[in-house]
Amino acid sequence: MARSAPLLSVENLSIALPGVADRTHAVAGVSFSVAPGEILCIVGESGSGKSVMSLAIMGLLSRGLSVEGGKILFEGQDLLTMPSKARRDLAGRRIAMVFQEPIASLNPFYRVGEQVAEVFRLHTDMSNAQIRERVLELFSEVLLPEPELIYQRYPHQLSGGQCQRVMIAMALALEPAVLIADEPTTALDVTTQAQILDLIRDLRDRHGTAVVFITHDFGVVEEIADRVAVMQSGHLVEEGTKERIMNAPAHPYTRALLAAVPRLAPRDVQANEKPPFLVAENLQKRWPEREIPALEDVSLSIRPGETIGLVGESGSGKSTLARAIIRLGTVDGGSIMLNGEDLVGKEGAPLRALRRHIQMVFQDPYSALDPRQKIGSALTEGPMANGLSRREAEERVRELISAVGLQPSALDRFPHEFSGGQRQRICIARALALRPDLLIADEALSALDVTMQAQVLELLGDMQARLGFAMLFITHDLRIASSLCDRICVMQRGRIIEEAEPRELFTHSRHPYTQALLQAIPGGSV
Amino acid sequence: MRHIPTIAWLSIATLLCALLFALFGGWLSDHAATQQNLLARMRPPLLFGGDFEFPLGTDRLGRDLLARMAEGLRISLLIALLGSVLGALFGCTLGFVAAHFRGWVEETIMMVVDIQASLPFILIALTLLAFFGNSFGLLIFLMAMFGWDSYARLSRGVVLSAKSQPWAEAVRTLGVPPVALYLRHVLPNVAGILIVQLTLNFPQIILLESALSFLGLGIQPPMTSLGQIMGDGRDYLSTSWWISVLPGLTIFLVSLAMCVLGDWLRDRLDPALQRVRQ
Amino acid sequence: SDTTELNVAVEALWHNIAPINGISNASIRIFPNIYDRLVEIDYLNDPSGQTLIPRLATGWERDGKVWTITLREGVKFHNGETMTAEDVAFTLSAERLWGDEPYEPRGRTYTAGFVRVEATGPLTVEIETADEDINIPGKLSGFIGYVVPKAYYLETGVEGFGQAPVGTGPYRVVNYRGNEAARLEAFADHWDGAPPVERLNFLLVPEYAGRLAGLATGEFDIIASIPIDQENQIETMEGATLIRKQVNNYTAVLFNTRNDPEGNPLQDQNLRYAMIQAIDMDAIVQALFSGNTFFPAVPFNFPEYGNFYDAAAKPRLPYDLEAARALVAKSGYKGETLIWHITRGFWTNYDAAAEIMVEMWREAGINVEAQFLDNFQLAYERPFHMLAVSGGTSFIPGDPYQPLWLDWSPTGVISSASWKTWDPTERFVEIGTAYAKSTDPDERKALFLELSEEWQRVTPGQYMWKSLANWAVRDGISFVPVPEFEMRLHAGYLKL
Amino acid sequence: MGRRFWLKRLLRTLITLWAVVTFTFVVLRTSGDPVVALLSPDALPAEIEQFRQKWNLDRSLFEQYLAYMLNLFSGDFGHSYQDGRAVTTIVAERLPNTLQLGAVAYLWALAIGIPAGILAALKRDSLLDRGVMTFAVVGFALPNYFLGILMILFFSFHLRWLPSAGAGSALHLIMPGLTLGFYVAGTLARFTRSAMLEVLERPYMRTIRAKGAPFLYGVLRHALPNAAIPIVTILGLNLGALVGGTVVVEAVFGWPGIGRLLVQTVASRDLAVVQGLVLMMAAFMVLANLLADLTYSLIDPRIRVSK
Ligand SMILES: Nc1ncnc2c1ncn2[C@@H]1O[C@H](COP(=O)(O)OP(=O)(O)OP(=O)(O)O)[C@@H](O)[C@H]1O
Ligand SMILES: Nc1ncnc2c1ncn2[C@@H]1O[C@H](COP(=O)(O)OP(=O)(O)OP(=O)(O)O)[C@@H](O)[C@H]1O
Ligand SMILES: [Mg+2]
Ligand SMILES: [Mg+2]
Ligand code: NI
Repeated sequence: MARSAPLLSVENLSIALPGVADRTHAVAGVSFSVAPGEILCIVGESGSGKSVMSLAIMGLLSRGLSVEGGKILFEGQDLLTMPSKARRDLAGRRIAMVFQEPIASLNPFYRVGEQVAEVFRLHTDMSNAQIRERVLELFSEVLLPEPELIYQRYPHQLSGGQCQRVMIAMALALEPAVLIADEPTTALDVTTQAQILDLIRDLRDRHGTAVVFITHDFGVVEEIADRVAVMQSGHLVEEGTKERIMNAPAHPYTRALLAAVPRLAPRDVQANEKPPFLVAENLQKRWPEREIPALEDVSLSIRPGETIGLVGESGSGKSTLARAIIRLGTVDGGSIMLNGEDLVGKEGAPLRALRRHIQMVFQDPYSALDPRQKIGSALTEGPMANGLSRREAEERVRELISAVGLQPSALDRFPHEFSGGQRQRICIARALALRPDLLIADEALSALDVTMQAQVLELLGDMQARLGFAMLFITHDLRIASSLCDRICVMQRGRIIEEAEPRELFTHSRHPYTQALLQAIPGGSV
Repeated sequence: MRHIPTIAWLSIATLLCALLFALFGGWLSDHAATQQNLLARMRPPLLFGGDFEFPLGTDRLGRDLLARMAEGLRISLLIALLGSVLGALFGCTLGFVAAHFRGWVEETIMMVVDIQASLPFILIALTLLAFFGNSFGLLIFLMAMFGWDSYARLSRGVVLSAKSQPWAEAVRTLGVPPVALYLRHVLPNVAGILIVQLTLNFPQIILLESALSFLGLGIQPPMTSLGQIMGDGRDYLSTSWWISVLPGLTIFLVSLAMCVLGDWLRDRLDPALQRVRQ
Repeated sequence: SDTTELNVAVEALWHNIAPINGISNASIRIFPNIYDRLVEIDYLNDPSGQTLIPRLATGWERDGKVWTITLREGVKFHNGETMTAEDVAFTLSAERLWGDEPYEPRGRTYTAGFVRVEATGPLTVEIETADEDINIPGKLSGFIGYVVPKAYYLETGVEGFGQAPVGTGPYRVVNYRGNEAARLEAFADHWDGAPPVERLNFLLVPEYAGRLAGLATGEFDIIASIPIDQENQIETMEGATLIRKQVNNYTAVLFNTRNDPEGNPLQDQNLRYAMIQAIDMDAIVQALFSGNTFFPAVPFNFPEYGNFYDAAAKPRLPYDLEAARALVAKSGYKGETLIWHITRGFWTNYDAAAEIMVEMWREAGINVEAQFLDNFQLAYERPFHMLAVSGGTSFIPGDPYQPLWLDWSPTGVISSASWKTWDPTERFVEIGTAYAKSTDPDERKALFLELSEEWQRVTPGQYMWKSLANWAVRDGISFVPVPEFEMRLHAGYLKL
Repeated sequence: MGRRFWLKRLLRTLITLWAVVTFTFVVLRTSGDPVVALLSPDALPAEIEQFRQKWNLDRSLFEQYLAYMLNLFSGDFGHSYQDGRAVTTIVAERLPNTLQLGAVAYLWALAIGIPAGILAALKRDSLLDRGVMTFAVVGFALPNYFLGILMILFFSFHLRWLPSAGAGSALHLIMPGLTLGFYVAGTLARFTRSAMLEVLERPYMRTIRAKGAPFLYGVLRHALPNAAIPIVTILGLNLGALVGGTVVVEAVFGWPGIGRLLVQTVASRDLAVVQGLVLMMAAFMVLANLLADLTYSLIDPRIRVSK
């Protein structure tokens, strides 16, 4: 596709960070441009400056951040030097944005319909009835069910995905010339995500909208991008057409990113004839004032050394199940037999003794460690609480810390002195220090960027090979599940609707929901 | 930690000065705080016609205000410190207990908190002091009771959120017993917030004590406190203003410094607070 | 405007203004404006306070143990009733004051010796006493002489009466709120003619700053209780003058001479003597009152007692620190802390004086801890070694009967209340009984001296200074203060 | 947050009030005998006995408590020991004065505190902000009786502008009202500022700017309603400070309100009145907080409209 004159171009944009941060600039000398009808995907690790840059384009930098230099040209005019009234007139009408945190970005005080209608009120002189009509139309366009009802709802009455769609509707309301979308589909399940991507493509096709699309998901890039820009620590390290970036990346960082993108490659099953040591049966759980049960008749058994994947839409009960097994949460019914003893109903010391056999790695490596405790102490605490002497515990920990690829000097440092990937390894070490029989990983990778994900995944495989523990691996990424697990359980609405070996699941899935899930994996066909 | 604004420095300096004055101010004077000098009653301070014998003047019994202020400040600070620390201990313990046990224990504790909060505290203090007679012990007890509810509420809140933090759950799954969890992990993490509350509670206690002294129910002679000196001199404000104004000013400055410091600390810790809340 | 109004800002009001049940320093101030006495001390013509003049009684004469009182005709109560001998007889009756269960039990103290009170005619009342009593007219110039209307009194009961009293006085109570204000109005039907102002308000303003400022802004015409140290500010203030008056009342400290608390060191009289000799009371009074009042070095030797007063009398226990130390050594005192209960802020400068005295005692090696308590209940609660009190001296005008015998006799409050601090010695009772009965002036004086001597031998306390009352008055207004806490704001005393 | 919540809330309120009644009752009755303080310093035993019988002080504590509770249910708060009038009458006489004073203080605190807080938040770190915050901290740290006496000396004694004590005209309200409201105004300003700042930092404020709305529009229509939610709660709590403040301020200005009545009756140990007052103040506070909660839940859609 031949490029027409750019509609929006960013030239040498630099945005300084306040003094306390770990680098001087959130965005350093970034330049790029988008033409009408073009979709530019910006990818890059978390914290690389993608959101800050897009907020700068909107003129919405928060306090403490300021543009240090550069230009942002829209239709040839520099937005940074434009009088504020003129710039206000562009905002929402010609340039619109979908924010990263959809729920927080809606005012809890007003009905969502009103909030979308406000865009029309501010920029057009349409009548109230017309506006309402238009908003309802938009709501159906973004696939919100029952637009009439949704119109009357407050943000807190909508799910994250619905809020995100409201935000998208708001951004599309006046058919802007430029749409900036900051991870607009993260809160959506894969099926809805696919539809929203269609919608954006459609908008581009019909109105020639220029789209800046921020994402960390290469699947999405594959689906939607015309061109791709890669950011790392505030710098734009590489830019080019999708084809070139995906197939012939020039910058080492881009190469590393792409190499780490998980592939859908179902693993071969290893024969495992050992009797299961953990058997959960008929687990029931219902949250108060919830209609859909979080767990309904869930049964699961785990054999020593095997890896079970747990996938399913958001809110289907995966975490609830995991927490029930490790007894962080309670269940309403059912039993969890661990080596012949029922975990359900145990409290205090007996529970602590049993729980030693099960350990967990949490989703967010940043909050899973006590910020005021040194790593060494965090690691020895568990073994010591379970009866090891300090010396034995320290010995075991020293072994482990090098096994997870960290220097022994790490033991003397505090959590904030590590990167996310390193922290996640520490968490794994902490869990393994107890020599558990089962390791539960609840979305343990989702907070990490793809390169780190790959590292941690490899580490888990290694450790499992060495120590022989079983693993319950919760993820929403079917590609990861397929490459790691011996068995995959699919959950929907609190039930395990299908359980199969990976290859079996991908080729002969029986349940329509599973099929829909597989269909919607972005950027990939089996 | 690195950028401390001037205003915070100023408050820290003020508080340090106050502390030094309370501890060593007596040395600056040749007179004991209770020593009376009937020939030198109501002497004005230096610069207002006074001399170096009584740099801050004297009161209606000819006692040296410098010595008295040092003594009074010491007692006021002591009361405030004891009161706020005891209150914090008591309140936090209850807050922790409520957050740990949940259920009816929590309900009961929070109801007591509500009851306390629903009564203007000065009513309680006034009534108890008047009816039980005044003693230092009762006064300290009352000062500790004043504000325990906010510690309880606050600590319950932060403990609940800290408890639901992944790291707290992680520590639990390691088999660490609850008491160790609270003492070793939760407490250090919420300490900042509680310290901020302490800085807010502290001046309030000084003010409460001085209000009680004004009503004649605070510290009793021969012991003295700033509030008492000030209440003592209030009839002489139009003639011997210094008796009342100097301690009043000191109360004001100390409270001000503490408030400013507290505000600043809170602003600093707020992001941390929000992180805990999430 | 047409109505003249006088606003008096006072530091305290009492919740009850019944003439006996409501006795307190704060209510005494108001009494003479609401009630009239049968007999009154004429301070206008004889400031020494020795002259009695007729008020509601027009004449009185004694025949042995019986006094016959003749009443004024046509005196109206505020409720329109006319005063009769019945009312007066009821006022002084056993039913109200001295019977078995009287309405106002404290009346007993003031009616000691009464055996019969009777209305013998429309305007005559007879009072019969157990022994001959020459001082009945004097006693009728006190609180028991305030006449109350029988019917109304019985109808409302004592409590109700204390809230909405009816008297024959120059002002009628419009509204009485003990914790806010007493609002009075001129009583047009007063037998002596209407008083000088049409409205008289006593307003409660506890803060001195408030009273002072109100005087400055003209809200108040008279303000009471100026801190002694602040008097010269009033003296130099424009538009106001200071009125100061010594009052027939002395502050005192009582030594607890009983074995309660156990082992009370003050049972040793040497220690009591030492405590007296350790105090430079003249210096204290000079410092705190700038010479506006004085310290009676010899107890009961008070100038208001005319013939009984001896200006040249020498004190038994003068200020002498060395002597005091020696006495302490001689006594069995081992440095125990003596607790002194003081009702906070009740008497001008008492608290300050106490703080000074504690220091002086310390010099002599005696440890006293002054405890300032909020009310009399707390002050009267045992254990204590010393107690702050004050005592009036004018129950019988010109006669030391009240401070020496009324208060200290076996039925007196100091020997009979729950907080009693002494048990009168046999000798004291013996002399006292004779003194109380004595009608011969010379004999009475001799007995008084003997009684006082016995008291001083024991020294169960110390009389400190004569109380002071002071006021600031707006220019254009003046009133004649009397040596009592009362404020007479009626004709003759108040001038506009 | 449905009916169950309100039922629970109501039950809690009742228990609170019951606890307050019982607590004050027990504390007051066990703290000693009110007789001597009420009668004159030299009341005689007979007088005391008479008094005791009259007010049933000779009965057992439990009997007294039972009688008191029973009377409470019939709306009888007892009678003053001092003047025998019904507590309700006495309070009713004083209450309007305190309400008047409280209303003036509160209104001016609202009128000054909230706008000042908003302005300070909008002009964060400016001179105006510093000024407002200084004012607020001064209000917080200056003992109100001290302020009161200074005002009396300045405005009444020196300038002779304002009456110094008592109630009566509108002029009388000015100084006590200002003094009483100062603390609250300070707290409100501080609180409003931080509530406002927090709201201004919220992502949804970014959204409204992204829509191209003028600054003031965003503040008024989006920030303010959200900030109002926490402010309403603090308004309820602040009433407590106000009620507590009346105790001191009424004493300073000789204001015939219930704060001063409390000090007076506490000093004279008029148990029934003290108890009635404490109970009424507690009831008032509880009610105010209930009201604040109610308002809160009415304006906050997250509570008003549950899922
Ligand atoms: N308001 C702010 N104040 C200070 N630093 C900030 C602020 N907002 C962002 N930063 C910092 O700027 C850098 C870039 O952040 P940005 O939000 O743009 O990352 P991102 O690429 O969008 O990451 P993610 O994929 O996690 O959304 C980060 O180091 C971040 O900590
Ligand atoms: N503490 C809670 N209170 C009420 N409902 C809850 C609570 N925790 C979870 N739920 C609800 O229970 C259901 C299952 O939640 P769960 O966290 O197990 O989902 P999940 O499968 O882990 O989803 P995700 O992929 O988004 O993490 C959801 O509907 C969720 O809203
Ligand atoms: Mg971002
Ligand atoms: Mg989950
Ligand atoms: Ni720095």
